[in-house]
Amino acid sequence: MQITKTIKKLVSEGKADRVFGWKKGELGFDTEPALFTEDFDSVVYNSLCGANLCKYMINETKKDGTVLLLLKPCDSRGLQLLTKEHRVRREKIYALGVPCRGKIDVDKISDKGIKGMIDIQENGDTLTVVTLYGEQTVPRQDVLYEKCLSCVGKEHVGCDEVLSPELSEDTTVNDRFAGVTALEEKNPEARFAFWRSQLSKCIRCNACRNVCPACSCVKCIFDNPSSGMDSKANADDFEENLYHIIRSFHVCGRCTDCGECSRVCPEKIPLHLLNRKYIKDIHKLYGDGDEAALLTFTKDDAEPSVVYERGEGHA
Amino acid sequence: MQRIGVFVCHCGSNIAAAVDVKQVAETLKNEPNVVFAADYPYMCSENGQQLIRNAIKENQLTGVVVCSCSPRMHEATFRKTAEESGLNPYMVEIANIREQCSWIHKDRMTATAKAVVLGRAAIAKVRLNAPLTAGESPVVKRALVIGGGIAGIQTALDIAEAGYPVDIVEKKPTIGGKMAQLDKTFPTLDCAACILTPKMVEAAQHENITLYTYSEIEEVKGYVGNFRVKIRKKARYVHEDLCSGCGVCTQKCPSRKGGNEFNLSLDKRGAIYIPFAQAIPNVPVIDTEQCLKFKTGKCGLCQMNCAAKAIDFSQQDEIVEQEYGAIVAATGFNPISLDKFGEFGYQTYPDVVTSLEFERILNAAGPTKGHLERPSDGKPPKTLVFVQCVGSRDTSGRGKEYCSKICCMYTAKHAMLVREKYPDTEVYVFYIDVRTPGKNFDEFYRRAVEQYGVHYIKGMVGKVYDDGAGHLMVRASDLLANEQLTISADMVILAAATEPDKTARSLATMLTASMDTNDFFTEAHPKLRPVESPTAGVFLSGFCQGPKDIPETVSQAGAAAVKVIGLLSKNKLKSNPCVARSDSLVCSGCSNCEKVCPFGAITYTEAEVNDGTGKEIRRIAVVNEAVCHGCGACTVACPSGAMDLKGFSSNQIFAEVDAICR
Amino acid sequence: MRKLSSDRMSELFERLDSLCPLYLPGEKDGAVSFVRYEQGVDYAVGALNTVRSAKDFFFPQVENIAAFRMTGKKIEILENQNGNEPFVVFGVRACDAASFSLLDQVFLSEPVDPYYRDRREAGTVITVACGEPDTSCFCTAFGIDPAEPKGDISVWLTDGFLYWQPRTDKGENLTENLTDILEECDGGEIKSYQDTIKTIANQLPLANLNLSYWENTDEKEIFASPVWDEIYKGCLGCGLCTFVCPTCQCYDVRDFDCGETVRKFRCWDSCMYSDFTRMAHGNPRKTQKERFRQRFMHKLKYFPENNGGLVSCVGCGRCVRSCPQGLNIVKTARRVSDD
Amino acid sequence: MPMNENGEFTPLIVAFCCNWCSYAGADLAGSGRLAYPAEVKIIRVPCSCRVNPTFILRAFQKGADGVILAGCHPGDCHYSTGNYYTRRRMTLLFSMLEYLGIEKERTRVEWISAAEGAKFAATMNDFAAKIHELGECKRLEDLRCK
Amino acid sequence: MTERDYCEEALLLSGVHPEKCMKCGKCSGACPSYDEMEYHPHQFVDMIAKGQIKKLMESESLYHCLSCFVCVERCPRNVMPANLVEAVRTLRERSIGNDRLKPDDVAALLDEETPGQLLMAAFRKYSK
Repeated sequence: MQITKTIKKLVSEGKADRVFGWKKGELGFDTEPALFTEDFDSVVYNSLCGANLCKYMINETKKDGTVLLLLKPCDSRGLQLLTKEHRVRREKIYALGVPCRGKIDVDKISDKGIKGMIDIQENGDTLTVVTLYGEQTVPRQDVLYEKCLSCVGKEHVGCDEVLSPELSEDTTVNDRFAGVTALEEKNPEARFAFWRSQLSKCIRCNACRNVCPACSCVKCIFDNPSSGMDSKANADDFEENLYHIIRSFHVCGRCTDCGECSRVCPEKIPLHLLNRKYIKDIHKLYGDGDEAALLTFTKDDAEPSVVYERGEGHA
Repeated sequence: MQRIGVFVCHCGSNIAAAVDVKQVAETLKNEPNVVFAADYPYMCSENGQQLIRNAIKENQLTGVVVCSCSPRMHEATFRKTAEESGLNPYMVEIANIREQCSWIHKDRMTATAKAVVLGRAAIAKVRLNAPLTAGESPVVKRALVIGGGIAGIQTALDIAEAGYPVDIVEKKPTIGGKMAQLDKTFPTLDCAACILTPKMVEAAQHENITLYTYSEIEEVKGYVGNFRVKIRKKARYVHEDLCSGCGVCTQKCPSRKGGNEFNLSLDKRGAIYIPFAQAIPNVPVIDTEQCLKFKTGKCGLCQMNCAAKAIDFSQQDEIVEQEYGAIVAATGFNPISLDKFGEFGYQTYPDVVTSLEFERILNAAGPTKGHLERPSDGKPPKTLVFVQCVGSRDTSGRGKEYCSKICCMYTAKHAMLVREKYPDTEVYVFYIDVRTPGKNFDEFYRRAVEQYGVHYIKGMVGKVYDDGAGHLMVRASDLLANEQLTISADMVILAAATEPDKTARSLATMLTASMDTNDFFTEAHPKLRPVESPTAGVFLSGFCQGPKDIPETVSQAGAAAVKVIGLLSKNKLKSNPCVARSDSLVCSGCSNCEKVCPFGAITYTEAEVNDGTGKEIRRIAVVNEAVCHGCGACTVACPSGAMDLKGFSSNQIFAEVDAICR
Repeated sequence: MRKLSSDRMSELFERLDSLCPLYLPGEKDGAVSFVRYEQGVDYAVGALNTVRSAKDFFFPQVENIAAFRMTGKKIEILENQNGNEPFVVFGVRACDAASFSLLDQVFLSEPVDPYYRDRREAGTVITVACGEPDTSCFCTAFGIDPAEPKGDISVWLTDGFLYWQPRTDKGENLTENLTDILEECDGGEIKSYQDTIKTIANQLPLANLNLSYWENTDEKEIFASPVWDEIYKGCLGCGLCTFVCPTCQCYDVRDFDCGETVRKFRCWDSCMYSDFTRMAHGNPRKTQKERFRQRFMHKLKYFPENNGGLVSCVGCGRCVRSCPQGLNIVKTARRVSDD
Repeated sequence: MPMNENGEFTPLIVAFCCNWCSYAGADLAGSGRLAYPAEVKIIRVPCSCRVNPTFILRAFQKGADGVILAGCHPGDCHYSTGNYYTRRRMTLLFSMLEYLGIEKERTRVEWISAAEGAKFAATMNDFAAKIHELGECKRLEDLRCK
Repeated sequence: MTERDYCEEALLLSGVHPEKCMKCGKCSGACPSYDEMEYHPHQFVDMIAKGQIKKLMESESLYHCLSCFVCVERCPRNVMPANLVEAVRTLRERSIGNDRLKPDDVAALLDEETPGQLLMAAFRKYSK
């Protein structure tokens, strides 16, 4: 594999002394994030490596030495944010961009009624799923993660080196903001019903928060008893509303739209629709600046009354 | 456990009339942590304060809640009271049950219930109060006065006399301001120049005063006692230190098309000019818009003729940086533009002039050398019509809703001067009201009517028009006679409303000083602190705070100076302890707080932190308490809640919210 | 044994719900969970497991324990115990049914937890055999038979029929109310259905999980294994695995200020959280490695040691499917035992 | 639903006012005896930028029916730029609340200077009237508090 | 209706708040019909404030106001005297009852002095 070759070369050149990447799991198709100090042959990178690894760098760069980090395009934006916010020591990372043609959502394969999965093999645009009951083929595009279907873009940012960028493929089929727009077009009652139904599924497992590259606080207010905001459980319908409203506000203007929050949610709550709403508003009201929207201003910014004036069903 | 005392003030009947104060005290006494509750007619009186002091000592109170008037009124008073009994002054909270309760709610039950809720919120807050100690910062012993009119000059002179260095920044090429343009002053009719120019000279020569004329404020940073100001000295193209003020250059200048600002463009001046004969400094300035050298590259006559070699076309703006302990705003005023008042024909007829223009016409150094000549043909006018309140007291949106204050008196002055020098003229004054509250003011006005025979007509001019034969026709109402008059006038003089100088608004933003909707600077208290801005270290002098005549301006200028002197006489200032603090155990070092801090009060450091999981070197935010103003912008930018505001902590505000929503 | 034609299932549900509230797996916004039955709710027959386990019924995520009302300076305590209304849960899988006996070990041994006890007594559990165990299932590793689920009543859903077998008095009592629609039959008809299940279950990739190393190795040795240093790396420290796990039983007790009253409630807690078992000095397990290790040491070592060898896992596979980063108990158990 | 003795709905309105402008504006309304409903309760903050969205949500959680935030006019902030941040924060937050289906009239930002006592009273009257129209806030309440 | 009621009605119809008037007389100073009017714009404001509307209703001044709105335009306090004149005119027309202007009668009313614009306005308003 070219990645393994590159990793070995970079390590031998002294660019890094260890590697953060993915390795194969217990099942034929699962992968897990892992740190490699040797045995670089067991580094895998394939369409099942959905996890964003950049946040592990917060702890990893507290240690000595340099870590070689494998980054998909969306992950590279996360690392850029963590770097900007001084949450990682960028000089201790060798960021190696790896190409991405969208990642596979195993649940989507199950949803097609395919059971007893043992292995998944990739052949171009088709997947061969090996099951207890024989082999089945699935079009690759059908089972990509939601986040890949409305991808922000396949360009890496801020990497030290990008491997075979030509292998990346644009997997966007949806307008990134289509989901937000569709909700905006509903009336308030329908919107409320939608969110109440979705958010009431929340089990407060915090996976969305813990995976989020923007949620990098040393201590989250929801875990901090002296914050006056701490809470552990969805004690009531309100509680998880509060959690998600505040979390989305805290990452407002900082969210890289990597889609991890929705990917990891066991209850399949479309959490990205919250963050993307902010992104959409920010683009519309304040343009597409580099600075986080809430950390800057202009003297002729829109008044909060725009919310009232734009009327119902605006899009 | 806190031991809280609640003190409910009657404020005479101001609170007690609408709020059952006894019941409020009784109810609040049952709140958890409250160990003492009492009511008293005037809590702010010495006896009331004594009641608080005694209660603190006898009940070992750790927190005090006073249910009274606005904290903006007496928070400081009660903090001091607490301090006198050994309690930390920041353990006091005020529940505003007067302005926000008894004065606006008529129903006694409603008002009492609300007072109880407000009291509970204050109790909830004080439960979480912590003793705070004010930090100290040194005072830079130098003052800045912005504006070189009579207000600025007087303030600067008074400060300088007390021994402190003071700088005057004036945007025009000379100091003197509006007063320098006046002919005589009411009600004494003494010559404005005669009393002003000596002060101008004194200011220029005073060892403690530095003048920055033709200069503007570029940037203000810092805080009371420690302002850092950048002053832009605009290029005059004449070196002040070399120029002898001979004036040869101004005579040699071939360009004569520029309107003479000092005479309100009633006559012309050269491209290089000294604004007026007594200008200080007596150094010319080049108007680059008009100067042939700048426009065409040819000419340079002035430079050739300057014996002192003072003229330098390559001169650049210069930025001076200076530190100050106090800043005085003395930015003055201007007459409003009369563009929206077409009915008076000011834009159409040259013989319709403003009062300030008329002032120049009457002045011996003015465009007509003091002869009363009308602008259109230079003939002496025989009938003059004065119109008062042109744009003043106007709520239609065309003018200003306030009374400009000085017009009644200067119009009487003008009318009198005209009648005295030219007894054969007829002078009419149209007025809505004649306002003369001032020493010798009404006597002055009556003299105009009784002694000088000025025709005062109660009524307003509706229209000024040309009768087709070159005469100005003034149509007006005479309300007392219930008639409509049409007067054929040779000149019409409009008492245009006044407004604060346009530069005041941007200056206020730089100074973080608040302004009212009319762009007058707001005072810290309308009655008790009239020369101070709510922004510490910023003082107000003259018209920029509100319409004033000369004697008022001078006395306010002196008052502002006294406040500045009082501040500069201190070696250290106690700073507001209600500032941000960063919890090093929770801070992630993300820099978001630093980005929103308006004062640059947050820096980052690498520090060893042990949050219970072991020691670690982390990047954490550190607040410079002397620089922090305590706005709290950082607390919201901080997602982890590491940044909090002392005195207004998140938990205190949560407690208030909870108490109100209970 | 009794049976019912499959097309009459909704009739059965109607009847059950008329006796006492009925809960069954249903889909809500793309995720299957136990929902209150009502007309229009479809039984998610194809779903193997709900996202959250059935432990919710006896040990809910949040439970009000008591309230305190403050009047002036007086405090009044309001008890809150309302868990004794009878109810029926339909569609519990063999693994979740097995988890109840694990929870019983915790909550019903002295001192008995009255909230749990009341709910346990009030609830009737109807289990359903897993026709097609899937990739992530490994209940057989713990001696659980997906073809023979426990519970008050067991149900098999074959092509065309629902087979019904009461197992307890509670189950019998409920059945008595339904004899008019459930016709008697002999159990032989489900034999081949059960055989198929067993064949599939034995082929599953995780079914051969072998815990003999864990049983036979000293706890200190496992605790000190260097493997922990490596395998926790991918753990985010979220509580997903603990909240979907049918056997996790840790909780926290907290207060909520409602103004006039303060509610005391308990809610699930997760050993993965940094503020778990927080004491004056903080969490005794300071790093994610220690927290990660605790979870598996507890399930696979400490719990069996205190409960007659009973392993605190039922092989439901929820953690296998849900962990955002692909970590799970099988992976951990195998890596530590170098299997 | 909270009622007064006449059986009319009495909403709970929390007003966060900055110390320098709006709180002073409220004082001026008071000294001018300009009435507004007693259901408006003011919390003083140094600057509108001190108001954390969590405060607003907390108020709704605990049963407030409307939350209004008043600060200095943009450009007049005592701290020079605080209210510019408020403006962005609240614009985005309110847009989000609306997106979640919360009635948008329940939240408001007004710029009220120290000189605008009349505007303060008028704003509070208008806001309270809106909340009266909307009735009790059900979408953000915490059921435990009812 | 009492005279006071008529005043209230006139104020309601016109939306005028006479207490805003600071009695400067600018309305009357600007009025082009001043000499034709028995009562002048400022008097409309003043008299209605004092409850003396009868005299105004009976006065021909009502029909000499050109409705040119210069008084409204010039007023520094937004008092709107012309609106008040218009309201009094309306009240007078209403008090006439159903006896309204008919199209055929218009021609007879035209003369040198009455502005045609006024007649047309009145015709549109009172002929339904």
